[in-house]
Formats: sequence, structure tokens, C-alpha cells
Amino acid sequence: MAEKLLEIKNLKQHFDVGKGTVIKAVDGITFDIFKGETLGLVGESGCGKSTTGRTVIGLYKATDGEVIFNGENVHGKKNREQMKKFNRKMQMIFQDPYASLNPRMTVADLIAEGIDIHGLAKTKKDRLARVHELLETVGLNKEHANRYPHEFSGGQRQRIGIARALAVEPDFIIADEPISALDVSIQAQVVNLMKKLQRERGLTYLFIAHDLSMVKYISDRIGVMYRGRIVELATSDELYRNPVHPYTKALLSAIPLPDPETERTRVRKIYDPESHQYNGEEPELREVSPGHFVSCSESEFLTYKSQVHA
Amino acid sequence: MLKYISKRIVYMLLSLLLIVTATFFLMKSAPGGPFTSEKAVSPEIKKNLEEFYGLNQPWYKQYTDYLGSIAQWDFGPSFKYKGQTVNDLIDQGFPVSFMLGLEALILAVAIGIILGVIAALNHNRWQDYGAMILAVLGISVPSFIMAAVLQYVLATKFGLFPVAGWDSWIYTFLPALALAASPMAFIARLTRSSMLEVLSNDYIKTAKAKGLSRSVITVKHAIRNALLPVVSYLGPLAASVLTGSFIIEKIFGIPGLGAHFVTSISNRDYTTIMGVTVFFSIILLVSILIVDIIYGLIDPRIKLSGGKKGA
Amino acid sequence: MKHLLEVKDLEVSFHTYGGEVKAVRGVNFHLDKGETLAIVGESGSGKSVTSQTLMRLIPSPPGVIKNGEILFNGYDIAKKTDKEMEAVRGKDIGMIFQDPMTSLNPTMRVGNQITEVLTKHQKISKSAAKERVVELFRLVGIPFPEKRVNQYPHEFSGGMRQRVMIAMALASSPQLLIADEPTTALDVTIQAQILELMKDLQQKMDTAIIFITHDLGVVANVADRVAVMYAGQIVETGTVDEIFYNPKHPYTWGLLASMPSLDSSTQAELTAIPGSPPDLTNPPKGDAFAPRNPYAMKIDYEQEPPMFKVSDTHYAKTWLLHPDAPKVEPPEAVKLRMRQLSNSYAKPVLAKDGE
Amino acid sequence: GFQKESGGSKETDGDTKKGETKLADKQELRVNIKTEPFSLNPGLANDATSGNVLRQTFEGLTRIGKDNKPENAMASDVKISDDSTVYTFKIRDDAKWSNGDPVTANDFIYAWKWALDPKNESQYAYQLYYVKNAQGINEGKMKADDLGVKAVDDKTLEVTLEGPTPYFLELTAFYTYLPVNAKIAQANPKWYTNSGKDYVSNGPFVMTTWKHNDSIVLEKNDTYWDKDSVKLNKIDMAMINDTNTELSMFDTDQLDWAGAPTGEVPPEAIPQLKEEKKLKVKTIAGTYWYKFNTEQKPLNNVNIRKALAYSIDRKAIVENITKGGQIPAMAAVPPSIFEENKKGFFKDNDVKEAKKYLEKGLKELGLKDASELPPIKLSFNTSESHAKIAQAIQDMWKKNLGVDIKLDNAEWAVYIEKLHRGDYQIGRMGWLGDFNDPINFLELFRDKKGGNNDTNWENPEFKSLLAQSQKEQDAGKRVELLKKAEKIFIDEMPVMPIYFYTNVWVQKPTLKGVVVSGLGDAQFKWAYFTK
Amino acid sequence: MQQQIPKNMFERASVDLKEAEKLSKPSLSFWKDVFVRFRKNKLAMFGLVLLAIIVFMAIFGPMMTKYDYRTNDLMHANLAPSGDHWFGTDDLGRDMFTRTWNGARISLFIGLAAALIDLFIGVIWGSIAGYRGGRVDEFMMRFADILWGVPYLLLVILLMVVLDQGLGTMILAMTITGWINMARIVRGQVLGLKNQEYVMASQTLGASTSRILFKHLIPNSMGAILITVTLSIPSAIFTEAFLSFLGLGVPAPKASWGTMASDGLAALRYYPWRLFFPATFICLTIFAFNVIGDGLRDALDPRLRK
Ligand SMILES: Nc1ncnc2c1ncn2[C@@H]1O[C@H](COP(=O)(O)OP(=O)(O)OP(=O)(O)O)[C@@H](O)[C@H]1O
Ligand SMILES: Nc1ncnc2c1ncn2[C@@H]1O[C@H](COP(=O)(O)OP(=O)(O)OP(=O)(O)O)[C@@H](O)[C@H]1O
Ligand SMILES: [Mg+2]
Ligand SMILES: [Mg+2]
Repeated sequence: MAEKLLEIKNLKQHFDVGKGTVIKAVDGITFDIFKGETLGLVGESGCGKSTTGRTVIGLYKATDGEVIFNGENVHGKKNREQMKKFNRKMQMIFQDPYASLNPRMTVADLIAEGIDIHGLAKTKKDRLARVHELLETVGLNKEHANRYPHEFSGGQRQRIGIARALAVEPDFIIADEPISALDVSIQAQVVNLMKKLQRERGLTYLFIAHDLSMVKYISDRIGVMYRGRIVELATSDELYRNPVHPYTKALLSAIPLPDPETERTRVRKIYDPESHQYNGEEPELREVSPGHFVSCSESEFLTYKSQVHA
Repeated sequence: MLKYISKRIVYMLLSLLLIVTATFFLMKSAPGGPFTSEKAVSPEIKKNLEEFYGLNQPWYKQYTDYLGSIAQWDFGPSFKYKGQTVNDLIDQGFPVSFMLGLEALILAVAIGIILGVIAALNHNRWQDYGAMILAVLGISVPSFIMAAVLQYVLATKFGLFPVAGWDSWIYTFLPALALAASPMAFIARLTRSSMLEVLSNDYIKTAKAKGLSRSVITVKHAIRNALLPVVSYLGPLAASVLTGSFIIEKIFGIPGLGAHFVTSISNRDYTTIMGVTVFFSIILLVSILIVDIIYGLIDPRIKLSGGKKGA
Repeated sequence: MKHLLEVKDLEVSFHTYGGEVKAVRGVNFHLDKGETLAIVGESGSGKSVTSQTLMRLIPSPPGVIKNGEILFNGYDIAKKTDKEMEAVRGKDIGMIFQDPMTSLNPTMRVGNQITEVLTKHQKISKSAAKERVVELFRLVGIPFPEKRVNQYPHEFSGGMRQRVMIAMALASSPQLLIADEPTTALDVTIQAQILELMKDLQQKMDTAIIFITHDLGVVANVADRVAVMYAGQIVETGTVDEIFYNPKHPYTWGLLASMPSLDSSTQAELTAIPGSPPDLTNPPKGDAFAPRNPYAMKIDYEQEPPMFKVSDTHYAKTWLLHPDAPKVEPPEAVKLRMRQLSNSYAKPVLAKDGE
Repeated sequence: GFQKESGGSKETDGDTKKGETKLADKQELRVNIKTEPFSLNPGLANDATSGNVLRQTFEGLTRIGKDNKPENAMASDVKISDDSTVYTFKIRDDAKWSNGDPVTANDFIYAWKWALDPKNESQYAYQLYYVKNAQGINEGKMKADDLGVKAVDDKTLEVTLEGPTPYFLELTAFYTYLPVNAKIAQANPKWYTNSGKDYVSNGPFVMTTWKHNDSIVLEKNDTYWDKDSVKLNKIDMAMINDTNTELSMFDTDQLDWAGAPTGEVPPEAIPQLKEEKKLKVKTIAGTYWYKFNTEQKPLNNVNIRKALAYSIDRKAIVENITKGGQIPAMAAVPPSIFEENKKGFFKDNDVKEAKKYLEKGLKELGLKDASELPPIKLSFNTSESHAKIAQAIQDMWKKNLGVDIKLDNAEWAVYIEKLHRGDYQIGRMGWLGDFNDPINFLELFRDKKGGNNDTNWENPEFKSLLAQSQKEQDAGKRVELLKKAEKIFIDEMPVMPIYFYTNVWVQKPTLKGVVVSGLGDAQFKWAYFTK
Repeated sequence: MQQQIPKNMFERASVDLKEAEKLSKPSLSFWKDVFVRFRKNKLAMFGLVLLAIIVFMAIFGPMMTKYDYRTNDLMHANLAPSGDHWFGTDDLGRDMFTRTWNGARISLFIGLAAALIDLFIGVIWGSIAGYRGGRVDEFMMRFADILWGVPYLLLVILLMVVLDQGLGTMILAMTITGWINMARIVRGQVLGLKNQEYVMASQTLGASTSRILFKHLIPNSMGAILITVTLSIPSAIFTEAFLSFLGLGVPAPKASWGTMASDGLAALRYYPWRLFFPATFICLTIFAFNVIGDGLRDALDPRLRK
């Protein structure tokens, strides 16, 4: 495989919500992302997908663990300059295209925000030219530059969000459910664009979503999260063909397909977290087959292994 | 919660110390002193007086002495009223101001909220404009004009209320109204705008979808949420209203605490200045704390754990 | 047999600073007891407005029902006063809103938010209502219901909030349940649970359901019939099989084509529908979909297409069904699905008014 | 139960004729005293409000009578030594405290020594400095026993003065000279802080209720020697510190008296009250004036000062601004002391003369035109009427002399401090007589650095005239000396008089017999209500 | 019944996909959009016209009479409004019309200046406190409490002693505590806004705090800010009158609405017009500001735009 762009080691993010309650939103996850790939992240709502993304990009201070990007620790002490450099390399696309664009800024200003912050344009003309170029890249046109977010449809807004992220020429983009709020036809627009950009610029994505068919479509590898942990990680084809972890199986069995006949006959598998026999053993991510990791105990590991090879 | 409150109390004491310190030095550096008078007293007498009140001591001694006695809730003798201590003044004045202030506060909050709610429910209709005009009047007519006009029209002209004095309930009405007018107007404006915001929220639609009547929705769902900004304004407001207003007490001849805030300063009545400032500050800080706690009660999303969230 | 719900020629507009937004422009459909109608369509095509109009929940001002009837059990809801509606809402018609994050009152315990419906519409005591809420919570699969009823919405995850909304809508066993994208924010396992729950309840109580969603998989799962909306109009309607296996409208084609399938190759581009929906303040002349329609004909820019009847239950509003129209091939992805359905007419016929 | 015929009452009230007097059933007076009194201990009181209460509840050796002259009160007889320095007072036998104790010479001695004791920080102790060694004691340089007072016996008090003091009997009516019940005061040093059984007094009334900052109630004192003259049963004293409220309360029958000396009438109300013929006016011993800082340019020039003083229209000011019947002042000593000062030393609004002085002054300063004068600032403490007068005078100077000045107001304590420091050019001030004698007005300006001078003006001749007057035994000659001094004062014009104060008030038509003295003090001893 | 449609109508029409991305609405810049919306708000426009009239009168009103604001005419004091003196005269016989409009200059200036400064300090203070949160917030808000606790009168007296009388001192005295209200309100707003996704987006781009405050948080708190500003104007107008009492306001004989109203108050029973005119114009001005503020808020509210 290619070189590692991002290494996440035992990352934890706990929220103290008062009254002594601590929410362990992310509870010790470890995975790598390679240059130029797309890693999909799926899982139950509230299992900590967004939190993972936000912690990786440094919006939250990690409770524990390391995020190493291009060989540098993201959460290590950094001055403003280093921070800015980092910010140029890693970007994020947000879930809600309505909430993630400031309603009082023009599209040009929104897109140029990164350019302004990092001083990427020398002159006003240069700045505008870059904005136009970015608009074109995401399939919008020049006339859109002077408009306001509310004048756009959801798909167009999400494309503006992508253009904003692209403005600083990042290597790595975290896309936190970039298409959940969009309708199907527009989802396709956005996903096509993301794939195109990846092809052209060699971008690396962490793609968070609910829609498993979309995730499968876009991702090279997929991680399945459950209650703050990664329970299974494999290439997308492998995961769909040979799901090992019972939660993954449950998840896959629940994907509704746009075909009334199969839907009528669907049998859903139900995941019961109590079904594991850990016997007090902390489950670990183990490689059941090359590149296919599953969180399990020693004993489960053996069973899973045999399943895969069967 | 307990941890939060104890933390806030530490901050309060710190704030109080700073207020006392600032006031002490401001007071000391203001021209004139408690014995300044058009009929100047001879230097010897002045010296005697200053000695008696400890004003001849170096400032740091005076300062620490003040702190010491404040810590024991002893504000010392008043310079202005011989034979009375500042504690006496507060003990006599505060209950009166508090009663009046409470009445005004209730009036302001109740009517202000009602006006604001009516205006918001009838957005851009005559009720809205009517409430707006009332509010503008309340905001742009300060309490001293309001008090004088109310007194002249309702008491002197029509004799509906006593002109001044502090006796039975009927004596409290006009001053409470005058005191309440401005906060009432502000609360009405605030309530209106936050009501409008709340009414556009989805959960109001949910409530409607449940078949709840308009009044139930307004009372149970809208007002409570619309009150949040009002509540945060209430802290400082309550502190100043409950400790009395100089001008209202003067106009209506009310033996409250408010007068001392102003007269003590014009008289350079050092002990009284310090005493009422400390007293006011405690009420201020406590009511800000109470408001923060109430805020948390109204809005369960607000956590009182000290607000250190990841930023 | 009389339909439970019959919507005729519904037109809804919003008067805004920018002019009149014609959000719903002549919608006709009906619904029977125990039936599920799925409404799909682009964002802003008027799905939510249509459904909220059924409950008379569109904010007014600026919203107005300009035309049309909403016959529910024979009564015209469009003519009821607000006061009269209070008895219908929550009791005869229940509603689940699009956004579970904002649709619950953040400062009120969730239990109380449901008890409200019960005490309003059913003469039961407070404690009986409480018990019923616990039962409902159990029904929608919320663990530890006794404890959960006393919590606030922010203490619930999105999925759980959505389930609370469902419990609320079901509380007084409505005859009609309107679910506006109830599962959009949820992962597939919870989505599946909720869909099963709704179907289950439907069977028990014979509830009719209007289900609004973007997710065609979900549509395939729950719907008996499907209505496809575009720019404030229903452009195609039919049984779920008819829509999935024999779609006629190019917009429906576009929708079906833009879905990746689990076994499609990751190399192929998805076929997106280009462009954005029309501005409803100024709906274009002719077919509103024309500018985005690769099969558009000249007439599409001139004249609004009429409704064509493809079978007893299948209608589509496109000039492509006109006898004079050239024969076109649907996109590859759609062609794969196409099959001959037995009830289809030999040739589409023009639908009569009001159907 | 008030008896209609009372032997003690010497009815001289101008507006009631004998025989017509039918007393009302209710003899309760309601007045306003504006604020909480500083202290109701005679030795500590230093303000008009306290004085207004004490004057009703206590009685000194003398009392200012209805004719504005001191008359015997606690003293039944006074003997004055030939050199006028020793006064022997015989205290009347029926003089009693309200608790029944007899009033003795010792009560006076105790009270005076107490006030002079520096420990008791009395701010008005200097009022007693006329008594031998008082100042020394008060300044802590002498022992209390050195005070020139002696109880010859229980009822005989011998007072030795520092020097002849022609107005000493006026002073003994003043509140600092009032007696205190020594027995009680020694037993309870805080006897004066509240009403109650320890608050005993010897005057026509006793204080029965004292709600601090709210009200005081006085009731008739049955042990008072002259109780037959007292017809009021009760006096309610409200503390309302707002002039409009006070008048409104009068209008709505919550007060029987509004305005001076206990309260105040709002100046805006005066024209109407005058028109309704309700307003009572009485001139009192007080002068409203502007002090010049004679060391500040250009006011160090006497001609400029005179030009300024001559060019203002005092009549217009008193008629249109103050409106309370004040008398234009072209002299320093009020006409209630020097009758002829009604006319004054120069002409009011004498613009022609003023211009001459201005020219002369400008020439002396080497200036061509009034506009070249250094900037002049007129300071006053914040008050609406001070502001109005200042603005009127500013306008007059501009119109009449072309002198443009700036106005500057300040908060009271700040202002006083500025004045005492000499950090001003022209400053407003007023002086209300402590006792009815010209010396009280003139001696203010005896010493350049005297506490109340502020003008930095000093004149040796003026000084010596004052000194001579103090020694002069002959009343007529003494007046001559003082008049001469006043002439010098006005010639030099360190102070520009504006008007002589008056007291204005309204009272219930049925209220009679209230005596307002020349100093502007009220006495309710003789007051009563007719039917 | 079916009308015949010409065959050529069924020819394929070429679709320009680029065309499809076009927005059908004309492009309006933010402020233009705001302006258009504002102009449609009748009440707000009325407020604007009212304010314009008041400003016009403040500039030209004093020139419309033969009187000036300071010359006394003691013989004609306290005249009721008449053809000669449209608003009557005051107790020194000065023309109230001239003084009212002269006062308007000062009061409008002071009201606006103080409001703007309050706005400036309060908004920055409150938004930093709210955005930074935690200890910074605690510190900044406690500082505001402390300033609120120290007697204002003392502060002002000291200011007066330390600084010379003048416009600057006066405005300083007015704003020394005036901003606190604004700060509290802005802080509350920012607390609610700072977790919005667009703020996070800006953070991930590496935006500095000031950029986030000025580009994102403050513009989106405009509604509450506007309400508070319109409230701080009357309070500034009357604080000036209060400061005049202490010798810090505009020096006599210059007039301001605040001082005229408090002077007129004493004469309420006898010469009511002396209170009526300044008070009425204060009310009208505040009314104008309020409806303009409301209109602006509505015009700026993104939820009202479609
Ligand atoms: N700022 C926060 N403070 C406290 N708890 C939080 C915070 N952010 C997230 N959480 C909690 O952490 C958990 C994980 O949340 P997260 O948003 O990462 O889930 P998710 O996997 O993205 O879910 P979804 O699919 O619904 O977006 C949730 O239980 C959530 O309530
Ligand atoms: N209150 C309103 N004021 C003005 N226009 C409105 C209002 N509510 C809805 N609209 C308009 O009505 C049209 C239909 O909106 P609707 O919410 O029904 O879309 P939808 O099909 O539910 O979309 P989505 O899938 O995004 O929920 C939209 O163009 C919208 O702009
Ligand atoms: Mg998420
Ligand atoms: Mg919708």
C-alpha cells in the first residue's frame, strides 16, 4: 500500500457534561489513512463519528491518544504559524450545508476566507480569479460569486462548502456526512465532484456517512464504528462481501434497497452487544485476513478467522 | 452544582474585595471630605474630627481597618447622621426599598412579559404597535419624569393616590409604577423579540400538531423559552431596583435605602459610601448568581459545571 | 368506497418580500385506511408544505391555501377554523417532523411533551397518561422508559429523539400519520427498526401513513403507493412497483439513476440530475422540469404537460407519453429495472380532470 | 382638652383680632422638615433641620420672641456686669424637664462642656467660643473645668465671656447653648439617638416618635413652664426632600405648611401662589453674593470688579428669577440688621457707571477692549436657581459690558473645595446669619486666610474697624464703626452682593401664631388653628 | 376536446447544462438586499423620515427664528406657545423653539456618540468573553460586575476632577459603565452562536479570533445588538442631563434635551410646555430609532429572506 498520511493512535475524546457524567464519545480508536485513498466511516448515530472527525482536525482537544498527520503530531504544542500550516493541509466539509455557511457573507467571501487567512492571493484581482477558478472546479460559475448562501440550493451550497475547503489546497479532507441533508439527485452531484477532485488532485478523504450504498460507492476502505470504537475495518468490497463483526452484519442487513421486491423479503439481523463472550477481556482490533480488522477477543478471533477463510 | 456555587462564591468574594478597594480609593481621591462645609471649621477642630474618625491614619491603615470591619459586617458610624451607624441606616432603609422594589419588579416583569407576549403573538398588528408605543414611552421617559408626572396627574390633580409618604399599600403604587416603567418597557421589547424567535421554532409547530390550543402553546412552550434573555437581564436589574432609587424615594418621600447611595456621596459620608456599596454589591453579585442558577433551571441544556468546554 | 383522505387541486403560496412563492401548485392525491403513500422529490419541491397543509400548520401569514379541498373523512380540512383544527391535530392526524433535533421543546421533559397530547385528546388522568407514555416509549424501543420519560431532549441521541417524536404522533392512535423524513438523520439499523415499528403499528391500528423521504430504499421498503413531486406538483404517482419497475417520468428516471447500487462499480460516475430546481416565485412556462430534462422537447417550454394515465393506478405528467412524442430510452440504470407490469394499459391515455 | 382662655398667651399675631379667635378642635400641625436631622442632641446639631426640631423641643436661657428680640425663657432674670463680660442667669423655678426633673444650672454647664469636649466632635462647638476659654478647651489645650461658667447654685448660672459680646443674649437662644438633662445624658450617652424615655427635653414639645429618614412626631410637653401658651397638641414632621412633592402635599391637605423655614417652595410655583395671595414672604438675615477671587486676573482689578457688580440688574433677577420677594443687595449686611441697606451703597443696574469702571479697569490692565479681557469663569454649585441666576448675569454682562464669561457648575463638595482652595474666579456663595448682628457678616472677610473668606482679600483698615467694634460698649457707636467697615468692603468689592434672602412659604389660612424670626427660624410654640 | 399540438413541438430541445446551474433571481448585494427589504417596511421608513425631519430641524431649526438660544428676555419669561414663540419661552425668556433644536444637536450627537462607543466596547468585550468562554469569560464578566458595583457617582466625580470639562470627558463618563449591558447581551448571543458549524468551518481554516468575531459572530448577533443600541440612546440622553448636574454635561447656557426636560420638569404644574417639547422630541427620536432598529433587524434576519 501507499504511504500513511494520517495515523490515529488510541484516540479518546470524553465530554464532561456535568453532574459527574462523562460521555465517552470516542473511546480509543486506532487506524491509518493512506495517501490518496478514501476511508469511509459508518456506524450508529451518536457513536462518535463526527467527534472523531472534529478531534482529528483539532476542533476538540483530544482527551488521550495521538493524531499524526504527515509525521507530525496534530495535538502537540504548536504556535500560530505551525497551526496555520496544518490548517492548510487538512480541511473539513460539514454535514449541514445550511448551518455551515455564514448567511451574511457572499459566496466569494466565504470561499476566499481561507485565501485571506493564509494570504494566498497577492492582489484583489488574484483573489477573485482564484474564487472564480474554485467555483468552476465545483461546477458553479462566476456569477455566483456575489450571491448569498440562501440563494442556493442545498447541493450548490454543499459545493460552495467544498470550494471553501479546496481554497487552501489541502491534502486531506474530512467530510462529515456531506450528503445526508441532500436529496438523492443532488447527492450524486456532490459525490461525483468529490471523486473527480480526488482523481485530479490526489486528495485523501475521511468520509463519514449513514448511507451505506453511498459509502461503499466512494470508499476504498470502510471503518465501522460502534459506541466510540472501531469494530471492523476492511476494504469496501471485503467488508460487504465478508462482514465479520455481528454489528457490521446487522448494519449491512438493514440497508434498504430501491427495489420493492427485495425489500418485501428482507430479513434483518439484529445485533445484541451482550452476545460477545469477552469474559472481562478488552476486545482488540485484530487482523482476520490481510487488511481486514475486527474488534474481538482471543476466542472470537479464532472463530472469525475461520469464518473468513471458509 | 454545589461545586459550581462554591466556585462562584469564591469569585464573588474576590469581586467584592475589588469593588471595595476601588470604591475606597475613588472615595479618598474625590475632592472634599465629610467635614467640608461652606462654614469652614478651624483646622484644630478639623484635626480633632479626623482623629476621631481615624481619617488621620495613613491610607493603608484606614483601608485595612475598613476591610476588617466590613468582614465583621460592621460598617461603622455614619458621618451624616450622628448617633446612627451605617448598619442602622441599612437596617431601616433596606426593608422599605426592598418592599417597593419587589413590587416594582413584579410589576415590571409581569406586565413587561405580558406586553411582549401580546405584541409577539400579534406581530405587526395593532396590539404589536400599541405595545411598542407603550414600550417606547417607557424607555424614553426616565423614571424621574415618570414619577413626577404620575404624582402630579394621579395624586395631586385627581387625588386618586396619596402624594407622598410611606404608610399603607396605597402609598406604594405610584412609586412602584414609576420605578417599574422603564424596566417594564425593556422587558417587553426583549420578550417580544425573543418570543418572535421562539415562535418560529419547530417545536412550536410540533406543539400545534399535537392539537394544543394557542394559549397552552404560548404558556407552556413559548414563554418559558422566550424568557431566557429576560432572565439574564433581571440580575443586575433586580439588584438596582431592590436597593432603592434615589430619585423615586425623594419624589415620593420614601424612607428607603436608595437615598443613601447618592447623599452619602455628596456628603462624602465615607462609612456610608462603603457600607451601601458593599451591601449593594453583595446583592448584585448574589442576584447575578441566582439568575445564572435560574437560567440553568429554565434551560436544562445550560450546564453549571463551570463552563469549561472545548473551544 | 370513500377515501380516508382526498386532496383535490391543492394550491399553497407564501407571500414574501420577494413575491409570491407558489410552493404547491395543484396537487391531487388520495389515501385509504391502512395504506402507505410515500412522497419523494427534490428539496423544496413542496413535500413538507403539502403535508403541513394537511394539518393546517403552514404559518399564516405568509402562507395561504389558495385553492383546493382536503377531504378527511368527508370533511374539508381546508375550511376548518383554527379552533376546530385543535380537535383534529394530534388526535385524528398525527405528525412526525423532519428534524428531530429542533422539533422537541428543549426545556420540557420529554415525557410531559407526550402526556400533553394524551390529556388533551383523551379523558385520562395524569398518572394513567404517564403510564401510557412509558408504554409508548417501550413500544418505540427506548430502553429504560421509566427513567427516560423524565429526561430532557438534549439528553437523547438523534435517533432516540426521533423515536420520541414517533411515540408522540402515535400517542392517540391517529387514523392518519404524516411522517416527514422521519429517518433521515438515523443510521440504517435504527431506521430499519423504526420502519418496522411503523408497519407494525399500521397493521394493528389500520393507520394510513404519508411517508416523506429522499431515500428510495426506504420508499421501496414501506410504501404501497408513491407520489413523485417536482416544483410543487405531483409529476408521477403509482404503486410502488409501478414507480420502481415502470417509471415514466424523466425526473423519476433521474432519481432512480442517481442512486449507486451496492454492486455497481465504483469507477462509473453517478448520473446526477444537473442544475437546480426552479424558482417557485416565477414557475417557468410549460414543464418546470424541462431545463434539467435531457429529453426535453420544444413543447415542454411552451405548455404544461397534462396527466397521462399509464394504468388504473399509475399516472405521469410528461409530454413523453403523448402519442406524438418520440420514443426515448431511459438511462441505463433505469432500463435495468424496467419490467412489463400486467396492469399497464397498452397506451397511456389522457387522464380526466380531477383524477 | 384645650382650654379656651389661657392667661399665658400673649396674642400679638397681626392677622387675628382678639375675640375672633375660635380655636379648632384639632390642634395638630403637619410640617415638612425635608431631611433627617443631623442630630437631635443640641451639642451636636449643626444644621437648620436639627435646629428646627430642637427649637420646638428644647428651650435655652433665652428665646427669640415674637418681636425678633431675645426674651427670657429658662432664665427668669439676667444680670450683666458693667464690663459686659459676666452674665448671671437666674433659672426659673418652674423650669422642668419632660420627665419632671428640674432644669438646673448644671444642665447648661454639662451641655456646654460636653459640646466643647473635643472627644464629642461637635462641629458647632465654635458657637460657644464667646464663653471664656471655650476655644482652648475645644482645641484640647485646656481642661473642661477652665470654662467660664459657674453654677452659683442649682438655679443660678454665671457665665464669663472672652470679651464684651453685645449679642450674647441672642446667642443663648441658639441651639448649641441649649441645656441637656445631665443626669440622663450621663447615664445613657446614646440618649439622643432615638425617641423614647431617655429623650427628655425642656421645651414646649417633646419628641414621641422618630422614624429615621421618615418622620418625627412632637407632642405637647405638659411639664413645660409656659405650657398654657402652647395650644398645639401635636406636630407631625415629615421628611420630604422634594419641593414639588411638598407643595402637592400641602395642596392635598397632607401638610399645613409648605416652604421656609422648615421646607421649601419651588420657585416655579411662586408667581401663581403670589397671584392667589397665598404666598407669605419674610426677609431674613442672609445675603446671596458672588465672591471674586481677587488674586486672579482680571478680577484683581477693583474697577473691573465694580464694573461687573454695577452692571447687573438685580431687580430683574429677584422679580423674574427668584421671585420670592428678595431684596436687591447693594450692600453686604441684610436690611433686617441694617434697615437702610435696603437702598445699599450704589445704584442697581447702573450700566453707565459700570462702563466707566470697565474703561478705567481696562486701561489699568493695558487693554483696549472688553473682548481682550482674560477669560472669566463663573462657578457655582449645581442647583437650578443658581444656574438660572448665573445665566442671567452672564447675559447681562454680555449685553451691558460686552464681557463674555463661561459658566462652570460643580457638585457641592467639589465646589466648596475649589472655593476654599482659591481655584476659581467668580464663585457663588450665600451667607445666612447665625445671629442677628452685622459682625456675623463682616467678620467673614477679616482675614485673608480666614476659613470663610475665599476671596483672598484683606484690608487693614477694615480689620481694625472690626476690632474696634468688638471693644465698643456703646451700641450706637459700634454700629457706626461697622457701617464704616461695610463701606470699605463695598468700595473694594471683593464680593458682589446680589440679593438679600427671604423666606417664602404657604400655610393653612386657619393656622396662626407661627413665629418666623429674622434669622428665618420657625417657632411653633405659639401656633394654633382657628376654626 | 384535446387540442391538436403541432408535431414539431415534439422535437428535442437542446438542453444547456450550464444554463441549468443559473439562478433565476437577480443578484443583489447584501446591503442592497437589506435596503430593498427595509424600504418595504412602512413603519421603519416612517421612522427614517421622522428621524430625517428631526435631524433637519436640528440643523436648520435654530435659524428659523429671530431668537438665539442664549439671549435672555426676562420680561417675557415662561410664555406659552404662540405665534411669536412657537414652543413658548423658558424661565429666562429664551425661545424654546430655538433651544429645542439647539438641544437636539447636542442630544442627538451625544446619544449617537455614546451609543456607538457602548456598541464598540460592549460588542467586543461581550463577544470575546462569550467566544473564549471558560476562565476568560469568567474574568471579563466579573470585571463588568465589579465596574457595575462601584458607585457610578464617585467614578464621575473623580473623572470630573481629573479631566477638564469637555465633550470627551462627558462621553467618557457616559460610556464608562454604559457598555456593560451591551456586553452582557452580546455575550449571551455569542454563547449560542459559537458552536454553529460555520464558526467551526472558519476555525478549521485557521481563522484568528478577531476574524471569527468580526466576520461571523458579531454580524449574526445584529438583532440583539440593534435592540440594545436603540435602548442606549435614551439612556445616554438622560445621563447627559445627570452629568450636567455634576458639572460634566454641556455647560449652560447651552441646551440639551435632557437638561431642558429636567428643568422643565420642575415647571410641570405651571408651564407644562417646557417639559412637553423636549420630552416629546426625545420620545419621537427614540420611537424613530426603535422602529428603524426593528426594521433593520428584520431586514438583516436571514430567516426572513427567501
Ligand atoms: N460538545 C459535546 N458535549 C457533550 N457531548 C457531546 C458533544 N459532542 C458530542 N457529544 C456526544 O458524543 C456522542 C457522539 O457524538 P457524535 O456527534 O460524534 O456522533 P455521530 O456518530 O456523529 O452521530 P450522528 O450520526 O448522529 O451524527 C453523542 O452521544 C453526543 O451526544
Ligand atoms: N414559511 C415559508 N415562507 C416562504 N416560503 C416557504 C415557506 N415554507 C416553505 N416555503 C417554500 O416552499 C417550497 C416548498 O418547501 P418544502 O419545505 O415543502 O420543501 P420539501 O419538499 O419539504 O423539501 P425538503 O426535502 O428539503 O424538506 C420551498 O421553495 C420553500 O422555499
Ligand atoms: Mg455526526
Ligand atoms: Mg421537507
